[in-house]
Amino acid sequence: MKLVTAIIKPFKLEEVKIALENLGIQGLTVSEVSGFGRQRGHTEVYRGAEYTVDLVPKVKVEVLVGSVDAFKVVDAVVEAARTGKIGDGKVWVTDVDSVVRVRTGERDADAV
Amino acid sequence: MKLVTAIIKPFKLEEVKIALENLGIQGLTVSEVSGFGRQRGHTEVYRGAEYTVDLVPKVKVEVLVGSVDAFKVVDAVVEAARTGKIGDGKVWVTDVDSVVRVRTGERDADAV
Amino acid sequence: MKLVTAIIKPFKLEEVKIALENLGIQGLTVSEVSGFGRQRGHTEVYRGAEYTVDLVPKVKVEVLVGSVDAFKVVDAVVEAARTGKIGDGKVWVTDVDSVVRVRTGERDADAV
Amino acid sequence: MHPAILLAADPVPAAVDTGNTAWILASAALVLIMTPGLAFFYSGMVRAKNALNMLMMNFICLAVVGVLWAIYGFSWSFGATRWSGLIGSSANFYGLGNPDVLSSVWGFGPIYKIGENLPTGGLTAGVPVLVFAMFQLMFAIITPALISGAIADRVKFWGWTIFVAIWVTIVYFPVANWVFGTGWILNKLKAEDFAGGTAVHINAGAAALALVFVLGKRVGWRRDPMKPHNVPFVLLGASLLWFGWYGFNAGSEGAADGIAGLAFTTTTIATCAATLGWLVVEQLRDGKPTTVGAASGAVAGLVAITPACAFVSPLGGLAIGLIAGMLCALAVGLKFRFGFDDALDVVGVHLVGGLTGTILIGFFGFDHGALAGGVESKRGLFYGGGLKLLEVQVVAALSVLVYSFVITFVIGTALKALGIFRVSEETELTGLDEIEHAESAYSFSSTLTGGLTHVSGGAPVPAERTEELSGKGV
Amino acid sequence: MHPAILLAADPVPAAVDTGNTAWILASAALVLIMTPGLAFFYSGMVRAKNALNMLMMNFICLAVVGVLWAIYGFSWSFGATRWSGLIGSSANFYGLGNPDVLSSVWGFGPIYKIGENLPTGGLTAGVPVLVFAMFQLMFAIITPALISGAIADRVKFWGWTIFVAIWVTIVYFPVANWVFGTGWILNKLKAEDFAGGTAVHINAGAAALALVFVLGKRVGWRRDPMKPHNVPFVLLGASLLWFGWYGFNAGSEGAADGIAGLAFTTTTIATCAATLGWLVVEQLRDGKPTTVGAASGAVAGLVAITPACAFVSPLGGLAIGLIAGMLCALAVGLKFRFGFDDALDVVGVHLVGGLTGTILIGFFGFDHGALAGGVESKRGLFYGGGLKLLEVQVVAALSVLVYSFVITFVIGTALKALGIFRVSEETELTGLDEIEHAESAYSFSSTLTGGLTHVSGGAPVPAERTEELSGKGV
Amino acid sequence: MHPAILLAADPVPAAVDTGNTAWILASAALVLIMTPGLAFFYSGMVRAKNALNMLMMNFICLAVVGVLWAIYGFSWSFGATRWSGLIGSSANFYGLGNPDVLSSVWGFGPIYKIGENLPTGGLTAGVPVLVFAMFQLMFAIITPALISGAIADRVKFWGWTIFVAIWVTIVYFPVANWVFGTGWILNKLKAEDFAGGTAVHINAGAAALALVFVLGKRVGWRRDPMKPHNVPFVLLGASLLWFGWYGFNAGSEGAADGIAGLAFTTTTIATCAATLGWLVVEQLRDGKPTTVGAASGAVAGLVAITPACAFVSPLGGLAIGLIAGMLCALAVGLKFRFGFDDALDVVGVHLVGGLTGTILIGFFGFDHGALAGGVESKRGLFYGGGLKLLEVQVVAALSVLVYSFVITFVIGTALKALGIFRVSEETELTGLDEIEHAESAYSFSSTLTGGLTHVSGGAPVPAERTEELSGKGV
Ligand SMILES: Nc1ncnc2c1ncn2[C@@H]1O[C@H](COP(=O)(O)OP(=O)(O)O)[C@@H](O)[C@H]1O
Ligand SMILES: Nc1ncnc2c1ncn2[C@@H]1O[C@H](COP(=O)(O)OP(=O)(O)O)[C@@H](O)[C@H]1O
Ligand SMILES: Nc1ncnc2c1ncn2[C@@H]1O[C@H](COP(=O)(O)OP(=O)(O)O)[C@@H](O)[C@H]1O
Repeated sequence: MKLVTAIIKPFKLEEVKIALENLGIQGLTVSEVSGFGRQRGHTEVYRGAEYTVDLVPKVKVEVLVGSVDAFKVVDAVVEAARTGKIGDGKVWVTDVDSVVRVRTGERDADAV
Repeated sequence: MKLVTAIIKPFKLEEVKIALENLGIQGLTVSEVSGFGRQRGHTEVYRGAEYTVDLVPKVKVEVLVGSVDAFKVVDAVVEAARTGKIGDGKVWVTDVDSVVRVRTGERDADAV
Repeated sequence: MKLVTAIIKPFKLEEVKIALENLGIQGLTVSEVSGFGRQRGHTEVYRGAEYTVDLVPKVKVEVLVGSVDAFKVVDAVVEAARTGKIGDGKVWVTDVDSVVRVRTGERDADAV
Repeated sequence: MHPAILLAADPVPAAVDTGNTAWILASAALVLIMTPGLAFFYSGMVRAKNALNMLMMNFICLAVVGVLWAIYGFSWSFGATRWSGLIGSSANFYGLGNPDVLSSVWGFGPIYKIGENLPTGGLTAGVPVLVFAMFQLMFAIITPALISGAIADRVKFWGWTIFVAIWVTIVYFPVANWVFGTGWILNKLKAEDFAGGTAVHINAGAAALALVFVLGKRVGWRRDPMKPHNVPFVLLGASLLWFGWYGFNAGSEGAADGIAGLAFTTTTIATCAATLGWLVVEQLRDGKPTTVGAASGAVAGLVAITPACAFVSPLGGLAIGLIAGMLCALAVGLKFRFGFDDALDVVGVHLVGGLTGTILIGFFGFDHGALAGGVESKRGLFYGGGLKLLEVQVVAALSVLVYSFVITFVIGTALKALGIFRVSEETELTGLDEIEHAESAYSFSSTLTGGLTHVSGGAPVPAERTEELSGKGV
Repeated sequence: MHPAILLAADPVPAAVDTGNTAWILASAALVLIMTPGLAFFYSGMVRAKNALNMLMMNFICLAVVGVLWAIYGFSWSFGATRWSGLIGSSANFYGLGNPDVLSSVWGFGPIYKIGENLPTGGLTAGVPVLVFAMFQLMFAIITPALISGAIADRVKFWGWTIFVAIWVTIVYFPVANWVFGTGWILNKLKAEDFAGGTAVHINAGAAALALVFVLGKRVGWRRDPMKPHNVPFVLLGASLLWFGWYGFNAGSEGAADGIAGLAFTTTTIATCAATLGWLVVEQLRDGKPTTVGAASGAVAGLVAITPACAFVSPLGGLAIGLIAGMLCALAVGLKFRFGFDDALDVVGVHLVGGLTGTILIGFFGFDHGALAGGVESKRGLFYGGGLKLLEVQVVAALSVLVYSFVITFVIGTALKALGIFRVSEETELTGLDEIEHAESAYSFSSTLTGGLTHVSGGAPVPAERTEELSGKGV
Repeated sequence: MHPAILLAADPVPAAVDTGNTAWILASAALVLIMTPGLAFFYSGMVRAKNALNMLMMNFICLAVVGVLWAIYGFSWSFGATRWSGLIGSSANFYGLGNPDVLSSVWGFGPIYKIGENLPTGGLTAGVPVLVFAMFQLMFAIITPALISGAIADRVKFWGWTIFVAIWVTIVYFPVANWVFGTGWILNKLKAEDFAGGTAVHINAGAAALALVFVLGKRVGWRRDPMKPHNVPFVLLGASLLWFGWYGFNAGSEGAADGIAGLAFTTTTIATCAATLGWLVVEQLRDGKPTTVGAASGAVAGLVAITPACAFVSPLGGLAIGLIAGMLCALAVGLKFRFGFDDALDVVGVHLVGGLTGTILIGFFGFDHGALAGGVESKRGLFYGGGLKLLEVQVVAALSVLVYSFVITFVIGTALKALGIFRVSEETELTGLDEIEHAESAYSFSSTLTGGLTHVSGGAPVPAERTEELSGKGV
């Protein structure tokens, strides 16, 4: 099993969700984060002075993947989240030892 | 060393914390997330129109585990977090290469 | 590739960011968490009654590392985040299978 | 507005009644706070990313209308009648009787004395003209502000500002003249509208409906919940509205007397009953009474009692409030049935509520002042006055409705055609606060850090950053 | 309430005093805003998951009491005395003198004229009855609202609504009659309570204590901090209370004169001193002065000066405020000692503060009006009046305390037995906003998305989802 | 303050004018709400970690100044003149005419009757002294509160409290005497300042500038954005300020008459114009009109019209507002040019705005009251009055500026030297709410849990926890 973690632009969340559902993904966890990559934040003006705000709001999506190919998931997310502009985000995959569904106690592939 | 990650219902946090303390766990990190699994959200009525809200608030608990058996931790969390209703959550385990305690610089098992 | 995760005190974020930039790190993701370790929270007084608040606000910093040595990153973070007081936090390293940059579709080391 | 308050072009000076003046000064301040109240009522109901834009759509009405009122608005609304009751104009009302060097340049007539009063007569004697002008200004401010809720989340800020300036000029000032001033509805038709059911609520509600059609739906309407981001603000706004509405209704008497007391009473009781009515409908329909419902119910009651407040008995007010609260609770569902995106239910509350109150005078009407003078037609159907009053009320309501709808539709269409009215889809998705105002409403987070680049007038933003900017920042 | 304000069953019409009327109209509006102010003061102090329920517990008092007041509340409180000073009733006060078709059906007596005034005499002449009725309504609204803070986080919304309706009927209306109207405390005992230390604060505080016993503790009390979720709202509420309290205290004179000025003055100075007093206690006891403490101190001062405001000197007010601020700061700890869960310290502030103010009149009393008439007993102990006034004050305070506590205990026990008063433990854990009102106070997050299922009246919620609903959603 | 309002040491009793009294009572309440309004205006602009401290810096001004005013402040400000117009003192004003047992101990003179009025004459007759004293107290409260915004985020709470007590005593009370009372600026120099452009705004602005120099910059200034954490609160505050300012300006007439109406009018129109002016500058300079800008523009307009409000025409007010709005929008950038950390732009808005308004009277001045008496020098340059009035205005403005700056600098330096004024860097980083008040403004999160340790007076905090405490907690 794998855990796919994606950092995306907040307004792309809806499209990413739909792309994942089309792949048959049954669950996901979302959180609010902020970050910067090569885009190095943006600038804001306040009271006539200009500031860089280097941490830009992003959304983190985490998806546990069992039977489905993790790379298909990555590709689907990347496609749905892309705008082609800087700040589009990152997706990465890590290995998961085991998963348990709390309600049923099912384990691993069944639990995803 | 392992990292145990649990997505649970917010009002179960207190019980999960107590269960972990009983196992001798010395620390944990909590964050607010939202997600859906098989339960696919809930519905809300606003101004006479009914909506599904597919992302339900959850709490994520992360526990680094060194000497203690990660599976004992998983079991303890699963037991404490269970209500038997949909939306109870997921728990998963990933491998950790190394850990450092910031204050002392201790590493790995000592640092957990 | 590695993922370095650090739980630090909120007001140390700026220094950690600078330390990472000095190492040539090009991106990071930040989120708000709370947690406790050996310090077991703090106390607050409200209306003449004293409470322990066991979950203290912390900041989580996640850094994907490709070419740079993950341990250099860990050391830099630990040094920047240390105050020498309890509650300084934890840093850990996990393995990452693959990384994609959403905007360009570049993979792995190039994507970081 | 009590019919006795008529401003002659050259009012006869009289002694100031300090008590009446004190009440109208206080009332003007009370009505002023209604516009910020409305801003919070509305802003709490939109999503967090548009919270400031909603506040600004209301706040800018203060700024724009205040300036226009001083220059020509008061004269057009309350000057001597012109064109058979369609507009007012009195030279010495322009610039609020400005004793300015400019006045000679502009050719304005004789400067009126500051201490000058409303004409004596009836209950309204002894209030200086400027006090009355300020009280009435607050009505002119809140009326366009009411419209903003219907078209939340999709309008360019400066486009809206221009709309407000045009709209008050060719819709509000004339209609206020008809209903409150020297115009035809008050003086020829002799309809009853004590504090602005037609001029304020039907007027704003009809304009809101027109703009909803002109501007179209928001991205994601019917799909996304678009729930209130800050419900306490909704209730804060409703509370400030209720508070300020005492100036609006009881101040419309123009004096501190028994009729003001009656207006205060019916305003209170109708609002209480409407709140209950709305909550009961919600309980029966949705299974839960909501906070947004309580706030909306209170506003619906305030709207409906506005035209009627001094023309019905306390229990008549109770009935009007109850009916309006229940009717409006049902009416806010209409937009889903008919598919128009009236974002914050301005049509459902102000148009429906305004019509309800204006027309129910035809049933519950019992004008103590007029009855003392033996004017039988001022009794409604339930008090033996027959259908006469009802007819008059319907004509007044529909006249304002149609005029406001048509003219607003034209103004809106023109502004949209010019490309200065509706924002882009990307702006809607990102949020109007960031794109239109370069701000975000809240920064509770401790993880937002950054640094000063330069002070205004310094170096331009580096090119590579500007792309991210247009999507997320500034 | 100044003793001179007595409503005869058939008041003699007199000329309106526009100045006094202006002040009482303004005062009524000021007291109206106190209830939303209280709602924010309380709501900011509860946890985020119950923020709306707390607002609603207060807001519903407006709706319910307003309606009952119009129908019979005013008559019971200010009608001609019945049953040796225990209740009032005047036929023409029912329906607020309703000139309605219904009035003949119900057999009410002669309709009174709207412009009718309070009886001339003393300083209170010239205010129309309806204005006075509205001013007094606001007191009837806020008194039950005060109770709500004690039983925060655990009461069913409709159960509370029913409680309020019963409580004002059999507790507030009679007690108001005793203290402000035609009843025994004002007219036979001749206790001094200018603006409601007994009828409002001791009354609400005693009822709060009774309900705390009836309802029991919240889940997690003493274990969880249950800290305020929005401290700025606490201060906003306290500020609106302070602002509105000028209507409450200085308006209780019934006129705009020197005694109103004295009431305004002592109200201000006592509140300032109480705020300082509370903060000093906090600094000494806890090491830090808090914002919640400053807000609570201000409210404690306002409560304590309420009965005394026109009966003491400015420096007497300063002393009363300082004593009340320090005493109440200590009193809010009592609930931990004695183990009763008075959630937002209604007992600690309103009961203790109300008793403090009412009884301190016995020491600092210096009734300028009465003294002018040579009534020596109106001097307190420190001004050579002996123990006479003190005794009278204690009897008044205890009478209201005991009556309110006992009757409230009975009402509460009955409602609890019917199962409509206390929510389930699951509701408490999830939060009352979601379960009782299907709302959440704030949605700052950009990650809450979803979609429209149907408009009311459409298909029911799919079965598999309803389980999650009852736990988290709806 | 209209020049006719002068308090003789032993005012001649006269009949109460209930209308004027009603308006000044209402005005005093309106000015009271300005201080909480200011608290929200400022608090919304600071970062979330200092939100409560900012509220408290304002709220404590209410408590401290109220108490000092009652004891000696009113006497020093409005008592009979002493030391050639530098201070006031009337024995029977100490303790606000306290009829207390203490008064004989302290040797105060004859006790004045509560119903006693301002001397008849001019437009200000018939308002009881205590009503006037309370109205003026509110000015004494808000003036030091205004200063707090400049030194946000870095001052010890009790140090600030002591500063306020000293500052009102040796700066505000004398300056109020000069400008509003029996002192030299009003009575010898005969400068025009209707409602406090010098005594309030220039005074507070100059003191703010002095303290900014004394205290130095915040950690991270110019590096971190330090953006507003809650912009709706900024607008809420600005709205309450605007609302209350009607009491401030129109109440300063001391009566409900035509001049009050003029003051109300110019206040409104200037504020509207200033809001527009500020937004236009922002649009041209930064490309976007902001909500914080709209709120600041409104305040700038209110500040500038304050001295001029009854001395200019409505269109004169429009001009003053527009100039002030644009000028202050540019002035808030000065701190970056000159490198002083005036956190919330008190200098840029209140000092610059106050100077603008005070000096523009020299151009737009047109004093209707004085002109009626034929006093030619009361016309400004644009109305043929020559440079006379302008000179007088400049002298008044600079006198207050210099006096306030110098004395404040001395007080601030002394407190800083004592180590009780500026917080530690660690406190600044952690946030003043936690360190100074042991609170946090908001707790929206459901993940904050914990448990009761003990009730006050119990066991001390375990040693191993206290370290974390000083960094993060309590
Ligand atoms: N090395 C990294 N480690 C962790 N998160 C990163 C890293 N690089 C980028 N991110 C996350 O991805 C987001 C988008 O990165 P960005 O560099 O803008 O994408 P792009 O490479 O398309 O320019 C950042 O805001 C940050 O949250
Ligand atoms: N595949 C997944 N990947 C990531 N998070 C998941 C996944 N499935 C479920 N979750 C998380 O677990 C929570 C509970 O899932 P749910 O399906 O309701 O549990 P159950 O399986 O007991 O019905 C979700 O809200 C989501 O946050
Ligand atoms: N075992 C753990 N698992 C997950 N997070 C932990 C663990 N131990 C500590 N943490 C995180 O690190 C933070 C600091 O831990 P703490 O014990 O205070 O550090 P120290 O070891 O220096 O005392 C905690 O608030 C928590 O968020």
